[in-house]
Amino acid sequence: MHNKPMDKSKLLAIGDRFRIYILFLVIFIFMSLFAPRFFNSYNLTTILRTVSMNATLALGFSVVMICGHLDLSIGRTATFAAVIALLLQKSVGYGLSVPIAIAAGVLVGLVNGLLVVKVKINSFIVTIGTMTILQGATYTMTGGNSVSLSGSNVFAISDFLSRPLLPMLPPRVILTILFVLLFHFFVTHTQWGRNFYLLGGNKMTAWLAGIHTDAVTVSAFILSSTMAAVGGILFAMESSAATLNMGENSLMYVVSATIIGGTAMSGGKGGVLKSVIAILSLEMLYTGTILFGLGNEVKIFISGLILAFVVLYEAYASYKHERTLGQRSELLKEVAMLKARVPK
Amino acid sequence: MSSENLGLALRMVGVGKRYPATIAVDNVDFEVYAGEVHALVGENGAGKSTLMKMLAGSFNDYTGTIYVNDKEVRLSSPSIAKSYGIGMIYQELSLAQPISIAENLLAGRLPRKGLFIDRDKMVAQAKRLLKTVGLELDPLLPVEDISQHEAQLVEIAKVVGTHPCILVMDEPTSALSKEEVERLFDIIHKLRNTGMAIIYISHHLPEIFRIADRVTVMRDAKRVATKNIEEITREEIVQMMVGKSIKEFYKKESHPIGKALLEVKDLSRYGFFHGIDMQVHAGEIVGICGLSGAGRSELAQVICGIEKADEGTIVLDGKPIDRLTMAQRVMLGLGYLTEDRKLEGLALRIEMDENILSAVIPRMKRGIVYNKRYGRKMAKELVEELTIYPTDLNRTAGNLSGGNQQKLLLAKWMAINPKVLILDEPSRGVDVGAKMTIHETIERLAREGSAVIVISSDLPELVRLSDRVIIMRKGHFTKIMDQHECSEESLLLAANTEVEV
Amino acid sequence: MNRTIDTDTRALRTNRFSAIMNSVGVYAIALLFLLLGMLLQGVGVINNFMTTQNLMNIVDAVALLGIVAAGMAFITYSGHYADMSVPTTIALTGIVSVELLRFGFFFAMAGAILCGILIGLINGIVVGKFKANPIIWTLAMNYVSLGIIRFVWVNKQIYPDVITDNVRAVMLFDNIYRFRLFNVLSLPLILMLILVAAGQFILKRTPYGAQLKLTGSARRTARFTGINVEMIVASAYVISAFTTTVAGLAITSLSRVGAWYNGAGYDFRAVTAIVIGGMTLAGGRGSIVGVLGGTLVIGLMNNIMTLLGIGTFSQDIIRGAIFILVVGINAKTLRSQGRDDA
Amino acid sequence: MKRQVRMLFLVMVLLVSTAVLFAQGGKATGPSAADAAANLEASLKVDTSVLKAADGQPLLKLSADVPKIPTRPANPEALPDTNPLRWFDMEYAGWDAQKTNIPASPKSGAIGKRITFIVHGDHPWTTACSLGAQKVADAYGIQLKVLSPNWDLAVQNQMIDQAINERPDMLLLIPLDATTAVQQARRVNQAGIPLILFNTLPTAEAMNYAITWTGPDDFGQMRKLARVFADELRARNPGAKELGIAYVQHAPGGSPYFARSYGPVSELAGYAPEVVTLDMQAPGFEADRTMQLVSDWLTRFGPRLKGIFAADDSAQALGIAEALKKAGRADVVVVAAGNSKIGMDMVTDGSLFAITYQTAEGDGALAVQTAADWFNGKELPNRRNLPQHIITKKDVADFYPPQW
Repeated sequence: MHNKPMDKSKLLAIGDRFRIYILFLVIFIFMSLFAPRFFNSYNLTTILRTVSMNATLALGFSVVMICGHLDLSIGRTATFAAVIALLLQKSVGYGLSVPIAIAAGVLVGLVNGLLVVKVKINSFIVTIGTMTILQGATYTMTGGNSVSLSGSNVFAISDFLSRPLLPMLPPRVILTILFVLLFHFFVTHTQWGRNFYLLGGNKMTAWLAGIHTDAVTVSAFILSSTMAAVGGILFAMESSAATLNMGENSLMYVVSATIIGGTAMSGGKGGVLKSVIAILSLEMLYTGTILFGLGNEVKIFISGLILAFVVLYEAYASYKHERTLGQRSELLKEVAMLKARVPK
Repeated sequence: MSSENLGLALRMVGVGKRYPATIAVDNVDFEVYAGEVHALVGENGAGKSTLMKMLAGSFNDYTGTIYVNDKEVRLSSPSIAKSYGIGMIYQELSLAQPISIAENLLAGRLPRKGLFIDRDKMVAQAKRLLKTVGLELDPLLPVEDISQHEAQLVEIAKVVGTHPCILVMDEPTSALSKEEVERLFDIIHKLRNTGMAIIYISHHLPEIFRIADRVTVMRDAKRVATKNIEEITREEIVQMMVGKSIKEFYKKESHPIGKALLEVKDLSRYGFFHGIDMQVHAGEIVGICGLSGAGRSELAQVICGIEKADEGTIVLDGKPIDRLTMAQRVMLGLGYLTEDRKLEGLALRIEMDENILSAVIPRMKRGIVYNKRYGRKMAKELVEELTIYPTDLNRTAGNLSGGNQQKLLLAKWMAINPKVLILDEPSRGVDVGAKMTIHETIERLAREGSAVIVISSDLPELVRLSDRVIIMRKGHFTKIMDQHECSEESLLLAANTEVEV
Repeated sequence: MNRTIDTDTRALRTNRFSAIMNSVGVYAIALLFLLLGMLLQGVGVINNFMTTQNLMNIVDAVALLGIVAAGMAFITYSGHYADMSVPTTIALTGIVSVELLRFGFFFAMAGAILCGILIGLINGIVVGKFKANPIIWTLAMNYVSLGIIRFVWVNKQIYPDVITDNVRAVMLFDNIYRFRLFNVLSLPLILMLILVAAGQFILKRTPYGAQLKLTGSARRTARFTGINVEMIVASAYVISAFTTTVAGLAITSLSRVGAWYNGAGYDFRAVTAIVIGGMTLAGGRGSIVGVLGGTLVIGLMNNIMTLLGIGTFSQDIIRGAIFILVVGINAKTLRSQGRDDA
Repeated sequence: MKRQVRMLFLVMVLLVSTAVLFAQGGKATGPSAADAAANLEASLKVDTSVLKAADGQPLLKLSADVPKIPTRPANPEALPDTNPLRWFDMEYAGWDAQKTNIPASPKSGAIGKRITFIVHGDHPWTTACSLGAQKVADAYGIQLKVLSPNWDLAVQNQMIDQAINERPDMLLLIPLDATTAVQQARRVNQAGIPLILFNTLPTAEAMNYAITWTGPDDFGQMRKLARVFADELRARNPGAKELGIAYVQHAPGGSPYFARSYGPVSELAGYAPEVVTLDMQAPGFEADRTMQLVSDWLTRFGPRLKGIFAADDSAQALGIAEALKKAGRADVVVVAAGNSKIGMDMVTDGSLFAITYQTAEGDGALAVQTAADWFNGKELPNRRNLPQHIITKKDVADFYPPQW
């Protein structure tokens, strides 16, 4: 039972655990070697800037998924918060409008979380509902138009965010990296962060361990909506405008990346870093298709295949696991003997 | 050993808890001294689990007062209960499968260095805890990668590791092998000697007589009596639990044995069991005895068609059934009552009648139309026959007590009118009354000409029911014992003996 | 003992009440909306609400949604949440039917239905046999089939009358949506009613339905009862794919064009109808008639809001809020009856 | 977990070292044509006026009418929706652009130039548009690289950045959104790459950073369509004091949403005051939802509803037609923006009264042609509009076969 040598299955398990990093390196090396103008600082910065929004969204979303829930409202929350931040900026300035917008994000998460834990509606359903409400609210606030920054020096903030501060790293990317590191250490190295895993793994265990499960769940939804809000606001600041459907594409992107990254829908597994690396990998792949001059159809096809493959693989692996659970290794050794004995 | 001098660890005065439809605990007084093992027994639904859940802080709406170490406390949440030093080992495993053993062991109290978790310390602590239950596993392994009995030990280590002053164990041995049970008893003794109060819930009376100092019996949501273990006999306990004399059961009738209904030849599922040969005749009850993990349930699953055999043949009433699906085998009258009634046996969220009829849906149709009313008469009869309570067929199965659920599960397989019925732990975790009904039904089934296989870890049950007992060990049949050779001692010895294959 | 029996009869009564509520619950909500409409009409805020024409409009408008939901409900009932591959199944079967129209109308229909069933079968096998997460897998499937459409037809949208000169085939195709029996009942409405009736029959009156219920509420138990759960789940997906294909044909016929964007939004809308209709995501509870009720509630709600002159944007807010409210009430009632499975 | 941190560290090191190594990445490659003059001469000889679109119309046709631009009111947003000047900033965006840092024409001729052509997303319209662009590009021997961000703003931004990285001779862009176009245009402008915006009108500010804008004058078209609409309404309801109409709007979030509802609203307020707006709704581009909406309108307004103005002539128009047919309301006048096959078919069979002529091929072609003109050193106006025309049953046959 103990100190087993590293056998093949164990190696496979490790490969499985780090598959997203392997995928990342494979894509990175492939693109660097073959895609024209891929491997230069400008392009890499572009990739980092492009993933910033979805990476920010993926952080909170992954936490919700680790808890065993789903938050489909992230895209709309991002738009909603961005619109609030920019609409209010005209009258109260950034100093107030951004905190208000983030508070709006917190509120969305709070409502989602409370509906899930108190009214006990499935999160899938709750967030479909909030998604619809947020869309209506966003459109109502803007009257159907996109919102731009206003003031004397409109571009100051967006220029600051998008110009490299360190080599290759504009503040927006640095911020994103900070968020990622912060979240990573939060979920791996703090009690509260580990509680997300425990809760996703087995709600009963967490509850019996004296963890306030409702508070943990609500906090996950709050984190998700808050990060969505932050991501949306930063994106809008960088583009110096908020459009009404800017977050729309993010949802499916973030969902697929999180799954590909290895966070399981059943909860308790995965990590925020993995989701972000998955987003980065997908983005490199997309950039590659653009650089090779391929159309969207290729991109959609490839990402669909990757997602399908990953889901299928995981399902198959757990199917296999279940079938061989409880097999006795000493009996397996007899099989050869048995086969020799019984002529077929 | 005398424990009074160590003082009262727990005193519950007039506690009660009411569910929407029933009163689960009714004005119960209960005391446990520090440094004693206090057994709590009663039929299913007698209220002992509810009482213990109350202690663990699962309810915030119980009535009455609870004193822990002579201090009045209000146990309204698990964390409050924990803070007063109450630890609980649950009957159903409550570990988070995808999470590492270490984090499960130390859930909610991971060692910290400043804000962050101290990983090295966590691993070291986890290793130490695992050692207390005699496990040497990598603490970073996820729980889903270890076996069920290892997980049960981890669960015990987890609770013991919180150093509770009151430890509640709810059927802790149900998933353990004999060696592991012995180890657990050692642990319990050690803990008791450190002055811990241990509340031990079990249906397994011999265990209680081995380790308990005192015993409290509950019936119908009330406490019946609390006695020192020396002052009471097994029969008296049973009598208190069910309110009737033990003499009424434990008698074996003999009846004629007919033709072979089930023949298994050289059956193997690689890695689980190999080269199984067996014949079961009409009117015969064959017991299969073995430790958990011996491959008993897997064998049953292959015979009934849930899993595929890698080798060998199965013949049912002269007809080879290897190529048939489980549904077809069920149609021919082969049934398998699983050991896990909650996950595999019953659909707890749907109605009783649908549960009873679930295996005979294809038989009940008229043309392409199926209506559960077609089988309602049969369902009603079965409910009466097995004295399932409540009798209202529209209730969901989940609302029933454990014993009644088990009877319901038996009713489901009785409904197929079985030629061969395999019962896997037919009376695990059920009260004496239900057990009696189940045993009577099994015997009646045999009397009426069915072949019955009983897989059980409950040795008295096997001794009482079986015409023959087959000993299974590590995937092989090692010994067959006739009725006259069978006794609890001989079975135990056989199940634990290494035999060359 | 007496006490327990006492409380038991009480539980029995709530149970009977809940049984009634379970079957008519959503129709109570529909009735509420009808009453609201009548009230508003009585006060004079809206007019012509209680007219045959208006009520027909409402059912006509939700016919396509009803068709999709009637099939997808089987998936929800089997405990697998929802079929997120609905949008591209609609698009793909639509495109395939238009593409095959050159070989004649019936060939096109058969081809599209075959194509839809194939998608359902793949979903069913992966989810049924390998137990892939149903939402994520069908989402992946949605992507893959979208990828196939985009790969094969690039950005083209294809028109029936350009694909073929067969005027009769084009006319027949055009009439899938536009045909009206006795000039009143539109074909999609008839199809919806047929599919709902068939669905209700299958779910409640066939061995398959009973086994699906068991599978939906306790999959492992179903397996250990000898039910071929893999087959049962796969057929639920095939049924869903079939009705989705029917809807896909009608939508394509209505828009006279096969394009990759046809069917967008039908996934979430169908889930909404199913859940309002009283099905719980945990599986094994609800009925197709209830889903029809959910669909009608959505239609009524949209109708009243437009008649009131509420703007598109505010409608979204109200729709979302009512959705959460209805589901929340449903969850609460179930829980108060000790059925904690919302 | 430590391994993960190490892995992250590794990735960071990799990326930073890349940055140091390739810091020269996005710098200019510089012009290469030494024989610019000869190239210019050859370029000027290319005649693109003979090119035809798929519908048989000339591919390149400039709008004859030069709009008369009114003076901008102090605060247009304070005006009522019905005042045409309320929409001044959208309608006349860019005519008075204060051009900033616009690169001068190299006057080296269009032949052999590399142009990156970024559209908004995949759609049959886009395919036709790219096709038209390609026709002109082929005539000049221009290398055209077409990119589509699939309606995703982040991806469009990325494509723009990649174009900056690639340094084409010219960037042609359909901005996904009017307001974010400012930042996009500014970025391209600062990188020193010539930029022409086309098709969708951005905000006025974005025009400052682009050489020019080409495309349809959506507001102008809609005003024209509104007049045709009003004339028909009057003809069908002689002497009516009130003509109730309703708008099926475009999806919110872009200039078409405003141009295709408030354009006609403000036009009709002056041209035909008896036309009353009953309701405006945006059901999206789905036939069945539009059908429900229109059915509900017919219930609500009954005979008061005389006309419907739709933002889309395919799915929306089909939904409207179905609803009207069901209610037996042949009297309702329906007009729609767009130039799709379905729209033209519906004009032919009479279920639509009029649609706008919006040449998709011409849109792309004009953009490339304008780029070529710039390379050829021609003076360019601040905006170049496509021709405006309203298609009715009379001349619909001239526009077959449809472009998409």
